[in-house]
Amino acid sequence: MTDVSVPKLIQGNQACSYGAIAAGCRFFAGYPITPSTEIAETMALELPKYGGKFIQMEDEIASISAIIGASIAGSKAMTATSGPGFSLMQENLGYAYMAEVPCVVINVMRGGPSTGLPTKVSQADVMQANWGAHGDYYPIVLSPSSVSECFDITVRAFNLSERYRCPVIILSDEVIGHMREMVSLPDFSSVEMIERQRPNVPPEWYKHFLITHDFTSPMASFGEGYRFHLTGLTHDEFGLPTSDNIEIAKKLGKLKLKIERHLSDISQVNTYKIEDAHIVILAYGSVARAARQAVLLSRKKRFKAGLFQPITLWPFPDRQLRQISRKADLIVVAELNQGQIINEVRRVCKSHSKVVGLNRYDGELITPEQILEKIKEEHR
Amino acid sequence: MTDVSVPKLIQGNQACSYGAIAAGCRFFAGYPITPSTEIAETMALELPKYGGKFIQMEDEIASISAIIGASIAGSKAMTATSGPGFSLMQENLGYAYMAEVPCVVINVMRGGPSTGLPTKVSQADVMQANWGAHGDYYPIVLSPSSVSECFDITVRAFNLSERYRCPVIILSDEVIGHMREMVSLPDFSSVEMIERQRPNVPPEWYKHFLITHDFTSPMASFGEGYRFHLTGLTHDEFGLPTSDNIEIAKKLGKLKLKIERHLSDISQVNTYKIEDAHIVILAYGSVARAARQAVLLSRKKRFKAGLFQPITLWPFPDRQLRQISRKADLIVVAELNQGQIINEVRRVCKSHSKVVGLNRYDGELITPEQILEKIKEEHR
Amino acid sequence: MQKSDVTHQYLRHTMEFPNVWCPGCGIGIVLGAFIRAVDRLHISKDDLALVSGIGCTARIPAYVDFNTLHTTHGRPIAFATGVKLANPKLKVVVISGDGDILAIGGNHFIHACRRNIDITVVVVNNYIYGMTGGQYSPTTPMGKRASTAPYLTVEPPFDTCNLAISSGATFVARSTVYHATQLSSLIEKALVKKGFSVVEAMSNCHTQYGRLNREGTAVRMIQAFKNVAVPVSTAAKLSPEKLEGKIVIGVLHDIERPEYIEHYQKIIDRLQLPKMADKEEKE
Amino acid sequence: MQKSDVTHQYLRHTMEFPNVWCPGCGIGIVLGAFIRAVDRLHISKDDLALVSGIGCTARIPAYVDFNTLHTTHGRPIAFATGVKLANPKLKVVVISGDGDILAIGGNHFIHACRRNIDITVVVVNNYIYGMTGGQYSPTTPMGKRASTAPYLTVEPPFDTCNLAISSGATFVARSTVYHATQLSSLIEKALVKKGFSVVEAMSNCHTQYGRLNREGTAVRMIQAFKNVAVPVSTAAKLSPEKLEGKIVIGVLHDIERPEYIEHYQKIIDRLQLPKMADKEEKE
Amino acid sequence: MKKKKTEGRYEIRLSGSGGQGLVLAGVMLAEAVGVYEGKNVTQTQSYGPEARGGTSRSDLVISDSEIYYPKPSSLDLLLSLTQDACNRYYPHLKDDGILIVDSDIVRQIPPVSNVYAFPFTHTAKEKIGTTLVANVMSAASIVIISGICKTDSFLKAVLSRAPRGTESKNETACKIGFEMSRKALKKAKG
Amino acid sequence: MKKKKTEGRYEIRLSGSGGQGLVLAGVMLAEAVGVYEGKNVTQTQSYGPEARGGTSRSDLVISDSEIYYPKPSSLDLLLSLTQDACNRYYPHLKDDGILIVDSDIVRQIPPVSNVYAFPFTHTAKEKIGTTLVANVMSAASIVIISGICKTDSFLKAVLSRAPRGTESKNETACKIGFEMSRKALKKAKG
Amino acid sequence: MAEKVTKRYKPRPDPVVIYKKWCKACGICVELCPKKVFDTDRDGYPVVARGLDCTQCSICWIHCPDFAITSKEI
Amino acid sequence: MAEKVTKRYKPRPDPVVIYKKWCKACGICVELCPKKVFDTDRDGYPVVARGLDCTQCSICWIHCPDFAITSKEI
Ligand SMILES: Cc1ncc(C[n+]2csc(CCOP(=O)(O)OP(=O)(O)O)c2C)c(N)n1
Ligand SMILES: Cc1ncc(C[n+]2csc(CCOP(=O)(O)OP(=O)(O)O)c2C)c(N)n1
Ligand code: SF4
Ligand code: SF4
Ligand code: SF4
Ligand code: SF4
Ligand code: SF4
Ligand code: SF4
Ligand SMILES: [Mg+2]
Ligand SMILES: [Mg+2]
Repeated sequence: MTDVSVPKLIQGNQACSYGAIAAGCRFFAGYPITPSTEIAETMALELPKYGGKFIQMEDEIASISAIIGASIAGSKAMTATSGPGFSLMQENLGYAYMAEVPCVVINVMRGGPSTGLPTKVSQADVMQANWGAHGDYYPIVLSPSSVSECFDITVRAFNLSERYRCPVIILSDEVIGHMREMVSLPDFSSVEMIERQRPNVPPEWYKHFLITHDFTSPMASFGEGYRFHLTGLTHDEFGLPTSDNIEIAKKLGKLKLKIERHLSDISQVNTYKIEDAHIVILAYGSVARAARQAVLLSRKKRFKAGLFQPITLWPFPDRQLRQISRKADLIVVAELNQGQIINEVRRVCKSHSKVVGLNRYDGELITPEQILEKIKEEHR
Repeated sequence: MTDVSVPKLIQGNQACSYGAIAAGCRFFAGYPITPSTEIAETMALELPKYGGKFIQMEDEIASISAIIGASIAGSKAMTATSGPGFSLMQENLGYAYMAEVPCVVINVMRGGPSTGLPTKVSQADVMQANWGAHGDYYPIVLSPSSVSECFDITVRAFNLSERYRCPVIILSDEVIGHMREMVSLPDFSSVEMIERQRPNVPPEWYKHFLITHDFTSPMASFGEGYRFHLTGLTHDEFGLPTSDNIEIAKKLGKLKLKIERHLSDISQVNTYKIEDAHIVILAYGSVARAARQAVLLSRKKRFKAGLFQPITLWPFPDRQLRQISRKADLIVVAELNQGQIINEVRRVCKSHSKVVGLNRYDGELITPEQILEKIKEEHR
Repeated sequence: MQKSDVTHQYLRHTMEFPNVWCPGCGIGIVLGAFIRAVDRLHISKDDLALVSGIGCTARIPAYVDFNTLHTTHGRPIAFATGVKLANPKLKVVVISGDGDILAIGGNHFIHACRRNIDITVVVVNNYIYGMTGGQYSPTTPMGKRASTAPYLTVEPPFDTCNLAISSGATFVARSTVYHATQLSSLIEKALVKKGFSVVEAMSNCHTQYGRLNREGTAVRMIQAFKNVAVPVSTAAKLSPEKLEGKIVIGVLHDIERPEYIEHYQKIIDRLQLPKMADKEEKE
Repeated sequence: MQKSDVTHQYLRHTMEFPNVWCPGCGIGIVLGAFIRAVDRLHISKDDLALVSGIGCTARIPAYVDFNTLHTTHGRPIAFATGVKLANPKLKVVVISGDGDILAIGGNHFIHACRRNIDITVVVVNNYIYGMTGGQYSPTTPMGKRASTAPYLTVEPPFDTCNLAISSGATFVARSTVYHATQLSSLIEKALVKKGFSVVEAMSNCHTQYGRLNREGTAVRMIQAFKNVAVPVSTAAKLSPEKLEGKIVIGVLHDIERPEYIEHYQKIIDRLQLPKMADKEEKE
Repeated sequence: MKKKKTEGRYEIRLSGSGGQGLVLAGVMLAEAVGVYEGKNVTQTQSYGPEARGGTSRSDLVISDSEIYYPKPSSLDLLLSLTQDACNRYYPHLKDDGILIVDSDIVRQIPPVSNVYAFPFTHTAKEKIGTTLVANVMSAASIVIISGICKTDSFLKAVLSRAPRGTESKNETACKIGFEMSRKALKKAKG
Repeated sequence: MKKKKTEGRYEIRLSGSGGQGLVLAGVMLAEAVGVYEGKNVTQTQSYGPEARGGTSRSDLVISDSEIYYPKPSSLDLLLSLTQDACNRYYPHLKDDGILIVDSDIVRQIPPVSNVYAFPFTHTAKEKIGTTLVANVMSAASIVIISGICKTDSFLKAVLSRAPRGTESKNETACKIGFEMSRKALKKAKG
Repeated sequence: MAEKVTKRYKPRPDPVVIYKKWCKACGICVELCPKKVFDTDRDGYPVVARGLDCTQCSICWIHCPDFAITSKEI
Repeated sequence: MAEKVTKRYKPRPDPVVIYKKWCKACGICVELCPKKVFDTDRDGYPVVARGLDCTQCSICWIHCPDFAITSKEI
C-alpha cells in the first residue's frame, strides 16, 4: 500500500497510476513503450497490493483488448501507451466505443510520426485522439499539465468513463509524464468515485443498451446473472446484431448524444488572468505551463494576456472558447505540433479574432519567451 | 492480360485494381475484408499475368508493412482494406509518411465504428484518413464517385504517390466499390505514368532525404548500389537517426511543405452547375452522385443549387471552397456520417454562408430527395 | 445418451432462427457439441463466458444464452484473457475460426498457450475464410483453390495442434464434425482442464472451400471426414508418409503446468498478508 | 581465420561511433559474427538488405553499410517479406530482439516460418526488453525479476527454436555470444539456406536483465553461456531433466521444403508463357 | 425500353433471399443492356451482414443519359422470389410499376395493378432439373416484360457470365423464361 | 537558497553522460528541497533516443512560489561531469551563474566567472572504491555551493533513494562532497 | 402449401420430429441416419418415413447444424 | 590526459591494437584472451601488456562488441 500521508516527489506517470488505483482501477494490461512505461511499472508494483492484477500482454492490441474484457467482467481497467502503441489500439478502442465499455487509456505523447522521437515531448496526437479509429464516435479526452493534475485527471477519467460508459483518453506528454513534482496524494478512500450504473431490473427485463433519458445505459457485468450479448456490429438495445435502419441510427446517435447532452459535466477549462485579457494564449498539457509563465511575462510588458487551457480537449470546449474569444483581438495557439488544435480554434472563432499558431515540433518544449515573442510579433 | 478494347461492366473495386495495374503497380499485399475484398481478388488474378506478385498476409499490419518493403525495393505497391483494417494499418502508414515511401492504400468505407455494418455504406473514416496515425503528417486522400473514376483516381493516386514520395489514400465506399457500371478502360500502355524521381548522382553523394527545391527527394531502391538507411526515427538527409533540433524541424517541416507547396497540383475538385449557384451542395464519393441528381431536382424547383465535390479530400480544398462559398447563402454538407467534413467547411467558410449538415449513418445512401428536402428546409 | 432438446435450453431464443449459417454448415454441429459438453458438466449459464472474434464461426455466441462476447477479428483470446483475469470464477471459452485464431489472431493464440491461462479455445477449422467469401487461410492446404488463390495456394498450412503444443498449451485435442460425439467429449475434457486447452474442430465450408475445390455438398464433405480421420492411437503406428493428408483425432497432448492466475494470485495473497495481519491486530 | 578488420569494411562510417550499446553488450558481438559470415560468403553489400524492428538489437542496421531498413516494433519480418518479393535477387536478413520478433512480432514470425520465404532471421535473445528498460519478454524465464515483474515473472517462456520448427522454418539453429565463432558459422549456414532460416543468438543484457537478476557484469554473463550451453549432439543424449536450464546450441533443424517465391514464380511463368508465345508468332 | 420512366431512368429490383443468385441475374441484365446495347446502367446490391440467407436484392438503373444517383428511387419493375422480399419492396413500386413474382412461393400478392406470376422455381426444377437456374429464368422474363433489351443481348450476357459447365442449362432456362413471359404478356395485352 | 534567482526561481542543471546517475542525483536534490524542506520543485530530464550513452541531463527548478514553466530558462548552477556536456550547456548559465565540473574530466573550462572544479570521479574511485557514487558526491557539492537546502535534508534524500546495499557508500560520498565544497567555498569567499 | 408431407396412418408419434421452420433441408440427417429413417419431400426437407426403425441412436440430432430435430422417446 | 598508458620498450608493433576512441572498457577482451595478453589501465581500458604471448587466436576481436580491436599480423 502506498503511504499517502506525506507529500511525495513523484513523476506524472506515477501519479497517473496512483490516481487510477485511487479511482478503483484493479486491472491493467499494457505493453512497455517510452515515455509511458513507468505507468505500467508502477501498476505492476502496486496493483497486486490492492488485490488487482497487472499483465504485460504481447502487444498493444492485446492490451486494449484485455482491458475491455476485464471491464466487461466488472473491473475498472486501464492501459497506457505512447504514439505507436496508441495507433495500434485504434481498432479496439473503437470497439469499446461501440460496445460502450468503460475503460481508461493513457497516451503519453512523444515525437512522431512513426517511431519519431521516443524520449522527447510532442503534442501531435491530439487530432488522432479524436479521430484515430474508423467510424463515428465521440471520445472524451483529458490533458493534464502537472503531476498533481495527473492524479486528479486520472481519477476524473475513471469517473467519466464509468458515468458515460465509454473509454476516456488521457493525453499526457513526455514532459508531464517524466517530470517530478511535489504532490500530496489524498487518502485513496476519500477520493470521489463514480461507479457504473447497475441495472435495477431483473435479468429477464435487462437491456444492456437501454436507451435512457440521459443516453447512458445501466451496465451489468459478466457472471452476475444478466446474460447479455456484446458485439461490435450495430446492435439493438439488447445488444443483438441488427441491420435495421432505425435501430442503427438510434444506436449510433446515442453515442453522440450521451456526450453532447452532457457537455457541461464533461467539459473542463482552466483559465488564468483571462477576465481582462485581449490576448488569449490557448495551450494545454506541458505547454500550458509555459503559457502561464508567458502570461506573467507579457503582462510585465503591458500585453493583457490570459491563458485558456482546455483540460477536456475533446469534446472541444466550443462554447467556452467562443465566449472568451469575443473579447480577444489575438489568440495564440501554442502547440507542440505543426498545427492541430488551431483548426478547432479557427472553426470556433469566426472573424472576430486573429488566430495564430505558435508551433514547435523538434522535441523541445515551447518556452515562455517564445510565446512572448509571438505576441509581440502578432499584436497589432 | 485484360482485354481493354471493349467497354466492360465492372465493379468499382475491380476498376481500382485495373487502375493500379495500369499505373504500374506490381505488388499487392492484403488481408480480405468486406467490402474491399474484390480488389484483392482481382489483384490475385491479374497481377501474375503482368509479372507482379500478390500475397495474402496474416493481417493488415503485415500487409501495409509488406507493401512499404516492396516499394523500398523498387516496386509500385498497393493494399486495400476497410475500416477495421485501416485502423490497424495506422502505425505503419505513419512509417511510410516518415520514411517517405510511395504506396497506395485503398479504404473502401463501410459502416463503423468497430465491426459496425460490414456490408453497408458509410463515409465515417474521412477524418481518420487525415488524422488516424500519431504524429504530424500530411496525407493525400482521394475519393472516387464512379466506377470509371475508380480507375482514373487509382492511376492518379500512384502518380501522386511517386511524385511526392508519400502514401496516397483512396477513400472509396461500399456503394462505389460494389457498384457495377460500364467503363471503357484505356489501353494500359497509354496511361500517363509518373515514376519516382531517381537519383542522378553517384552513390557516394546520394542523400535519400535530400531537401530539394520542391521538398521531394530523389529515391533509389534497395539493390541498386545506393546503400542507404531508412528509419522511422527522426533522421537527417542521409536517413541516419538524429535528435538534433534543427535537423528534426527540417525533416518534419518538409513533410508538410512538400504537400502544401503543391496544392494546385494535388487538389482536385469537381463542380456541377456551380457558376450561378447560391446554394452549394458539398458532397464526395457515392453521395456526390445523389447530390448531382439533387442539383437537377432543385433547379426544377427553382433553387439555384450547384455541386462542390472534392476529389482530393485531403489536403482539404480550402481555397476553392472559400472562393465558391463567397457567393453561397447556403452550403449543405451531405455526408454518410454524423458530421465530419462539415467541420472543415465551417473552418473555411467564416460568417458569409449558412453551413448545414445532412447526415445519414444508418447504412443507406443519402437520396436526392433528402437533399432537396434539406434545401427547402434551410433556404431562407 | 442425452436428449436432443438439451441444446434448446441453451439457445438464445430472442435471436432470429434459423441461424445465419449456410444449410449444412458444420459450425452448427460444433455448437451442438459444445452445448452438450457444457450441459454434461452442469456449468451454470451465468458462470460461462463465451468469446469469439469475427467470421462465420464467430457468430456462435449470439445464439447461446451465456455471457457472450463477439469481439473484433483475431482478438477473442486477448479479450478472454481480460475477462478471465478480472473474474476468475467464470469458465471462459473462445470459439472462433481458423482465420480468426490463426491468421490475424495467431500471436494472441501462441502467447495464451505460453502463459497457460485457464481458458478453452475451440478453433473451428474449415480451411478457409468463410465469412468474407473463400480466401485462403493459414490452414488451407497447398495446391487448393481459393478466391485469392486462383492459381492454387503456394503456402503450406499450419498444424494448429502442433503450434499449440510447441507454444505451451497444456491440453490439445482434435476432432471433426463427423465425429460430433467425440468432439463433444473432447470439448468436455478441455473445459475440465485447468490450464490453456485447445480443441481443433475440423468443419466443412462447402459454400466456399468446397465449391472452389469441387468437394461437393455439405453431406459429402462431412462424410469425407470419416475417411481421412485417424485416431491418435492408430496414428502413432503410421509412418509420416501414410499420415499425409490424414487428420489425427483424439487427445494429442495433456500435461500439467502451473496455471497463470493461480500463480499470480499467490503474489496477491503474499502482498496482502501483511495488510490482513494489520487488520487482525486492530480488531 | 579472418582478419579482425574485415568488420570495418562493412561498418557505416558516417554513423557516430562508439555505437549506442552499453559497454560489453553482446549485440555488438552478434553484429560482428554476422558481418564475418557475410564476408566469408562474398555477398556484395549492394545485394544484401538488412531489416530490423525496434529495440537495442534493432539498432544494428544503422551501423552497417548494406541496404538497411529500421522498421517499426515487431514488423521487420513483414517488411522483409515485401522487400524480398519485390526484389528476389536481394539476400534479405532480419536481425532483431526477442521482444520485437516474439512478443509484438510473434505472428509475423510464425507465418513467415510457415510460408518458407527465403529470408534469414537472427533473433538476438537477451531475455528482456533492453531498450525500454528491462521489462519481461516472452523469453524471460519463470521466476526472474523484471521492471514489470517486481514479484518475479509468472509466465513461462517460449522456446524460440521449437516455435520456429513447428511453424515451418526449414533451418533453425542457436548459439550464444560466447560461442561467437560458431554463431558466425551458423549465420553463414542460414544465409546459404534456400528457405526461411532462423538463428537464435543468446546474448547478455547486463544493464537490465543482469542488473535486475544479479547476474553480474557483461563479462560474467558472457562467460556464463559457456557453462549452460550444450551442443545438439550432447543434448540428444541427455534427459529433459538434465537439459533443464541448459541452452542447446548448434543446428537444430534443417529440412528441405519448396520455397515460396520459387513456387510463385512458376505461376507467373506459366501465365506469361502464352503471352510470350503470342509475341513469337507476331515476330 | 418502355417509356414509363422517370427522367429517362428505368429502375428494376430483383429481390429474394441470399443464395438464389439474384445478384448474378442482375449483373446479366446489366451486361445485356450495357455491354451489348450500349446503354448506361448501374447495378448495385444490398445484403445483410451475412452474404448468406436473409433478403437479398440486386438493383438496376438503366438510362440513355448519364446516371447520377445509382440506386432506384421508385421502381419500374420489381421481381420477388420470396414473400418476404415482395412484402418489403412492393411499396417502392411506381403507381404503374410492374411486379413479377414466383407464383409458387409468393402466395399473397400485394395490391398493385401490374402483376405477373410465374412458377420459376418449380419450372426450373421440373424442366431443367435444378432450381439454381430460376434466377436466369426470372431475369429472362424481365427482359420480355420490360423490354429493356433484346433477347439476344440477354442470351449473350447469360452465356458470358454463367459458371463454366452450366451454360446450356442456363440457356434453356432463359428460353423458357422468354417463352412463358411472352405468352403472359400477350394474354395481358390481349 | 541564494538570492540570485529569476522571479524567485533557482535553476540547476546536472549534466554528463548516460549512466553517470545524474537523473538520480537530481531526484535526490529535488527530494531534499521538496520533501524535506517543503519548497516547490520540478525535476525534469532529457536524454537522447537511447537511455544509455550520449549526453544526459537532469534539471531542477526550485521556488518558494508555484512553478509554472518547469524547465530552466537560464541556469543559476550548472554541474558538468563531461567536457561535452560542459561545452554544450555553459552558454545557458546566467551571467553570475555557477559552474561546477569534474576537474579530471572537464579540462577546458569555459570562460565563466564562477567556477568550481572537483575531482569527483577519482575521489570516488579512490576513497570509496567505485565511481558510481560520483553523482551523489557532486550533488552534495551543489548543496553546499548553492545553499538550496540543508545538508541534513540532502542526506535523508540520499538515504531514501539510494539503491539498497549502497547506502553507506553514498553517505560517505555525500560527506566527502560536502567537505570538499565547504573548503572550496571558503577559499572562494576568503 | 409448401408442406405437402404425405399423411400416413401413425400408430404412435414419430420418434424424431423435424422443426421445419429451423430446418434448412441440408440432408445431413437423411444421409447419416444409420436406419434410413428419413425420406425427403420435394423441397428437400426430411420426412420421417420409417419411424419404427429408429433406435434413438442420436446421430441425426447431434449432427443437425440447425437444432431442428427433437426426439420423442417412445 | 586520460590516456596514461605506460610506455614500454617495444621490439616490434603490438600484435593487436585497441582503438581507444571506440573501446568502452567493457573488459571482455581482457577476460577472454586465453594468453592473458591484456592488462587494464586505471580507467579500465585494455592495454597490450604481453604482446609476445599473442597467438592471433582472434578470440578478442571476435568478441569485442565495439569493433575496437584490430590485429597486426606479425
Ligand atoms: C481487422 C479485420 N480484418 C478483416 C476482417 C474481415 N474478416 C471477417 S471474417 C474474416 C475471416 C474469417 O475466417 P475464419 O476465422 O476462418 O472464420 P469462418 O468464417 O471461416 O468461420 C475476415 C478476414 C475483419 N472483420 N476485421
Ligand atoms: C508499437 C510499439 N510498442 C512498443 C514500443 C517500445 N519498445 C521499443 S523497443 C521495445 C522492446 C525491445 O525488446 P527486444 O526486442 O527484446 O530488444 P532489445 O532492446 O532487448 O534488444 C519496446 C517494447 C515501440 N517502439 N513500438
Ligand atoms: S460460408 Fe462456409 S463457413 Fe460460412 S456459413 Fe457457409 S458453409 Fe459455413
Ligand atoms: S540495455 Fe541491454 S541490450 Fe540494450 S545495449 Fe544495454 S546491455 Fe545491450
Ligand atoms: S435417432 Fe438415429 S436411428 Fe433415429 S432417426 Fe436419428 S439417426 Fe436415425
Ligand atoms: S440435419 Fe437438420 S437442418 Fe439438415 S435436413 Fe436434417 S433437420 Fe434439416
Ligand atoms: S588474438 Fe587471441 S591471444 Fe591474441 S590478444 Fe586476442 S585473444 Fe589474446
Ligand atoms: S572488448 Fe572491445 S570494447 Fe571491450 S574492452 Fe576490449 S577493446 Fe574495449
Ligand atoms: Mg474458417
Ligand atoms: Mg531483448
